Amino acid sequence: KQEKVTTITVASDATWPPMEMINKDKKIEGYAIDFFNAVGKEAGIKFEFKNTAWDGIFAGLAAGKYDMVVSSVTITDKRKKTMDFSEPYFESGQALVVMKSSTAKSIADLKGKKVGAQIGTTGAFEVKKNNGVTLKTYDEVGLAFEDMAAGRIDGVVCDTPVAANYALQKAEYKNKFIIAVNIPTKEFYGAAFPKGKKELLEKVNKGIQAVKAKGIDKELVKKWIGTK
Amino acid sequence: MDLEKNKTIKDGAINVGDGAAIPSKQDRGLFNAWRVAFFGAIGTILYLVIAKPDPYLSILKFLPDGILVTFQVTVEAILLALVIGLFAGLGRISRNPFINGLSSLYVEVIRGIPLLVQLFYIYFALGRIVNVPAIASAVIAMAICYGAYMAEIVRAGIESIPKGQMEAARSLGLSHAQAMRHVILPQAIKNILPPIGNEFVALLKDSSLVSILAVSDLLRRGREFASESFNYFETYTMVALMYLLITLILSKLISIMEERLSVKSR
Amino acid sequence: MDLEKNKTIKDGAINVGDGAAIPSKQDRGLFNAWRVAFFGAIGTILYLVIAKPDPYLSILKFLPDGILVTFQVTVEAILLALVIGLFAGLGRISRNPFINGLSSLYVEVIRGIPLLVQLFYIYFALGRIVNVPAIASAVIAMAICYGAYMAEIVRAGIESIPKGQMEAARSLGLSHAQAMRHVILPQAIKNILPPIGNEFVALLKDSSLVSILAVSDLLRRGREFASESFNYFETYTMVALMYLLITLILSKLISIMEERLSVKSR
Amino acid sequence: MSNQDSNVMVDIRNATKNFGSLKAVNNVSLQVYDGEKVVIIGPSGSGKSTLLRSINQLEKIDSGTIIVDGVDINNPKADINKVREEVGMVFQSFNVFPHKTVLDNVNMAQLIVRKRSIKEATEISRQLLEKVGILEKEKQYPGNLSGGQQQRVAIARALAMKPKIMLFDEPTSALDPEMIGEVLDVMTTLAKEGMTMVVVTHEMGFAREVADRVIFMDHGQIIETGTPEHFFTNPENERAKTFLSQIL
Amino acid sequence: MSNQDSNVMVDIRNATKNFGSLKAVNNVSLQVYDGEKVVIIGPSGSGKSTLLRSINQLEKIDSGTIIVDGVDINNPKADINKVREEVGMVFQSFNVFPHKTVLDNVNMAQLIVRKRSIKEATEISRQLLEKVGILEKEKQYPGNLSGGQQQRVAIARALAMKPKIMLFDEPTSALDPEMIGEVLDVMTTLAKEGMTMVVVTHEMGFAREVADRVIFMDHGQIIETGTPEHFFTNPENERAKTFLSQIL
Ligand SMILES: Nc1ncnc2c1ncn2[C@@H]1O[C@H](COP(=O)(O)OP(=O)(O)OP(=O)(O)O)[C@@H](O)[C@H]1O
Ligand SMILES: Nc1ncnc2c1ncn2[C@@H]1O[C@H](COP(=O)(O)OP(=O)(O)OP(=O)(O)O)[C@@H](O)[C@H]1O
Ligand SMILES: [Mg+2]
Ligand SMILES: [Mg+2]
Repeated sequence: KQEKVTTITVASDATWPPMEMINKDKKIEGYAIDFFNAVGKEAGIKFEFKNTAWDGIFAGLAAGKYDMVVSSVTITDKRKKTMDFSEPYFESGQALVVMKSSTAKSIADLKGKKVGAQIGTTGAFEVKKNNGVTLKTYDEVGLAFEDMAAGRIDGVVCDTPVAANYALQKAEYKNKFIIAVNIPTKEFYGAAFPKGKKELLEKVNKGIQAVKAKGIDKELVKKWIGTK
Repeated sequence: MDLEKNKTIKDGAINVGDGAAIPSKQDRGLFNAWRVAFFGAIGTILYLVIAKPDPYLSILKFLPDGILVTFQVTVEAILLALVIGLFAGLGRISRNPFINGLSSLYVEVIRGIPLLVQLFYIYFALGRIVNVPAIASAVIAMAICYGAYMAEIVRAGIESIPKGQMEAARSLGLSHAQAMRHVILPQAIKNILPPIGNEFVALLKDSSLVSILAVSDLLRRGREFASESFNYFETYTMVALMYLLITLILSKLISIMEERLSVKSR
Repeated sequence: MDLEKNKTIKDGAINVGDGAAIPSKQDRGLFNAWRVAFFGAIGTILYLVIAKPDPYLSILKFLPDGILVTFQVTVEAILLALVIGLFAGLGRISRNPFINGLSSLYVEVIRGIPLLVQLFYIYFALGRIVNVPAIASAVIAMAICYGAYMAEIVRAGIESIPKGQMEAARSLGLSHAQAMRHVILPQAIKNILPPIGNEFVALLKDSSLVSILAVSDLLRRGREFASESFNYFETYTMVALMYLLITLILSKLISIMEERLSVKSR
Repeated sequence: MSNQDSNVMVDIRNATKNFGSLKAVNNVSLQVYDGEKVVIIGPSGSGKSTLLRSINQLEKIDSGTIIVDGVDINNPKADINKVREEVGMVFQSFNVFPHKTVLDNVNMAQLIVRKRSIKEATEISRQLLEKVGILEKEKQYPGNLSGGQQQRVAIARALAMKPKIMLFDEPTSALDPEMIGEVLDVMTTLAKEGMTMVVVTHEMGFAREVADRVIFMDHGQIIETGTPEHFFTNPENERAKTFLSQIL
Repeated sequence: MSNQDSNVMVDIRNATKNFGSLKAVNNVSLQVYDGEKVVIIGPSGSGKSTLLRSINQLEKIDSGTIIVDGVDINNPKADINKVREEVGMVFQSFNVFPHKTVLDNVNMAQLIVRKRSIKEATEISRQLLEKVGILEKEKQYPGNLSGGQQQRVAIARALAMKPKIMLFDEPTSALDPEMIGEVLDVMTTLAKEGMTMVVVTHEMGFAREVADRVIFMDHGQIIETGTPEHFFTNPENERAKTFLSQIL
């Protein structure tokens, strides 16, 4: 611990473009990766990212399989009960993506229909709030979009940057999907830690503040998410 | 006396069934194990629910519709697989080289690809072509896969009927199809039923794979509960116990059915 | 001449193996189907890669390390399963009621729970107790599951050795353990190998389940590629073809090995 | 239904059947006349069964012609099922249908092939079961019957189709000695009623009493033909002599 | 190793063995003296094998005592493996080890149990194989041997342990007639050399020539005991008489 650079294993479900994803060279990349590499530089920590399935990612954290989770985890009160969070590093909302032909303007408009989301995400929780809408959960959000393209479900709810990526940037889906509505849920992503790792948490928080102060986050938004 | 026990050993060939062990009264050890497992599973479930209602009772309440879906997928898939297996099995013994080749190829290819891959493939490939609901495509995918195994069972069952039976029927003027329908298949069914029971249990277990396709079966329900409550350990304990209970009951029913059957037939 | 073909039918009992069909030269249909499937798979892969390098060539380049992981999981799991199966199989025939009961219970419980559920369970439950890497817990879970099937194979293999062999060895003053080691097991192995080959192929296919745990096996690599490129259909085509090719080669190797073995032993 | 040779029921000309390199039936010609009873004898593997089975195409000959009741059965246009209706066959291993009662065994083909009503079929079946002496077993399953009884069911089953010719392939050689008589009696009665019959058998007493003609086969060929008296008392061929001396 | 009764090798007293409700051995007492040759005969199912097998505890008796070479084998403290080293057993079905060569069959227990060196064991094995007349087959696997040869390997294998007593359970009854002689010859030689032997057999010639005592069993009991002359010429018991008249 006296050394300048410590190595930290970070779990990330790299199926969440553009925040975390696998590129053609099988390397994890994305907004969060760049962001935390910058944080690491500031805080003197080396982050080693490890692709991990979303379902069970928190169980692995509790079990000590890795030291930290950076996987577009929204800070919620319920999650705070089982783990600690860093300062927010990204503000996100939820977005409902539908087929271009759809007239839905909110999740509630899809009463009696099926709406997909990744299992255990805030998107899934958002859908559940709407009585009469059937939630279908997927291991990966991409499978939900694929299922919508196949006509099996009528909408997908996920974080805004991801929705933007799928609906607006992917060639395959550009002509099919549209963001019906952005739901301003005012949620924030944080890095998650097992309870009680104060020292590491503080280091990371300092790094996040430094990165924000330097405006690196703005550059990364431009790089990965683009202008609206 | 010992014959029954060694049923699966012949010519030095050993075959161990696919699904859960179907307990035969001849195999004392397994028979007792069945009872221990069965009452053990029920006891554990009751104990957990009563001693720690939070989270076990909530889990138990969350699962039932998943069990129904599991049953639905299993039963529909096995029926469809039977139909596919019947045709493919007949095809495997057909003298027509095209039909025979096609059926053999089907069996070989399907058995060479993991069920999970087939599920993904058929689910998404089918989705591109026609718009079928998730459960239906899951059922179709399971049935196509199990149809290959059924085909081998049907083929073996038919080949187990002495060929004099077919000759006698043909000599009376029955066509090949008539002889199949009235003479061969009715006899083959008796030999075919036990391994089909075995496949039934195996399919029930494999039906858990459809949870990957966001079909809300027993396992999926469990995963949904766990992902929200973070009670991974408790939830999977419950899910495993439920599956165990179901397969134990099912294999018991099958073994009772088989016993009845072997008594009835003469 | 026809005996070999009907090997799996005895006393009206039909057993169809678990894994991919291992093509025997006796079964013309399947043997030809093997060749068609094998060259068909190779041909299709080549055609796709050459005719549509985008995306097929990229997919092909993305998969190889996944194949290695698939092999790693399969081989490690089968070896571990063999060890477990040997002990549990010996336990199943033990006269000690406690050991016998325990082994039977293990076999019954494990075979009553879907592999996928076991994978989740062991992965998460194990995670609570010790910190094992994902691949290791996947291997352990697979081995515990397949160990139950192996146990039944071992048991059946041992029981297929005439009991006079044990009596003769004991009469010479060998202890039970010595007789097992020097007389029974060496003979049983010959009967055990073919079904183990079968389980090997089955395990290779089932190893695709570990992709659920984000172990980067062949299927996982495919899913990663698909989730990024959206080429679900193309990716799963390629993944299915790769699995098919691997299981076809594997089952061929096993059938060659078996032939060698049956020639060698006298 | 009939042609110029109206009194020839089965006309086999230069029939040859190969199993791989083995000529099981080798250039055999044989005419069976209406009402005639032909007994075929010969050592094991001489091709008796194969010849018999080729008459109703359970084996398909590789060359030559077989004309049954005026129909060239190897003509691709011939309806083999129609021919088989007219040719009754009784096997060494009975081949009764174990999943059907005795009555249903005899009824089945009548209903499916002859399309008789169940009432008419049952009537015919009962008559025939009476004739072969096992009417009282009509409700039983074959598993409960002795071999001799099963063989008689098989004969009744074949007769129910009202065939023009009956083929028997060693009908008594799978039977315990005490049951051989009951089956031979049924066959003798049948012969006396004028049925055309081709019988492969080693029962020389039966051959003597019933046969119009005895045929001796060896290595796929007909070596000798004659009346029973001629054949049993004074066979010309050496192999036939040896064979007779062994089995008599 | 020995006690007051030093010349009694096997001492069976009131031994009873039940299989379910069946008394396979029923209250049997029998002493076999050092160097004695006892032949046991009796009808099938009379308990001969069970009695023989209980001497080296392949069957565990339910009551009574069996003392072998001074050791009460049913005493839980007795080391049964040690006892078995001293008791050679030859089975009806040979039970040679098919996965080992003839030489390795005879070597195995010497190496594992007697812990002899491979050199010493091989020397002893060769001598014994020579003695039973199949040294030239030492490199063969049992699958290539005739039944008589396999049985002689089994005898050599048992002798290699230098047992104090040899038990034979119908050693020739699974053999073709032409091979019985070669096995009986080996046994006769063995007897002449003074080996203590208990032999269950139906070979009356062997019993006459070799036995010191013949024992007749029926329904699990010893019904008659005597010298061969007495027994074969003038049995007292009715059942023994009937049995003898059948097999002689
Ligand atoms: N399906 C078959 N495949 C190969 N060879 C066959 C087949 N059927 C018969 N054969 C051979 O053809 C020869 C003639 O057989 P066939 O059964 O006609 O003799 P058989 O005179 O009826 O003898 P048996 O008195 O033993 O019944 C024999 O050598 C037999 O082995
Ligand atoms: N393991 C067993 N379980 C049940 N019953 C047995 C067993 N072994 C033998 N028996 C029965 O005990 C009785 C005596 O058998 P045993 O083999 O000793 O007779 P035997 O005199 O050797 O006959 P054989 O001349 O046929 O060898 C028989 O009725 C037999 O069926
Ligand atoms: Mg014949
Ligand atoms: Mg005996």
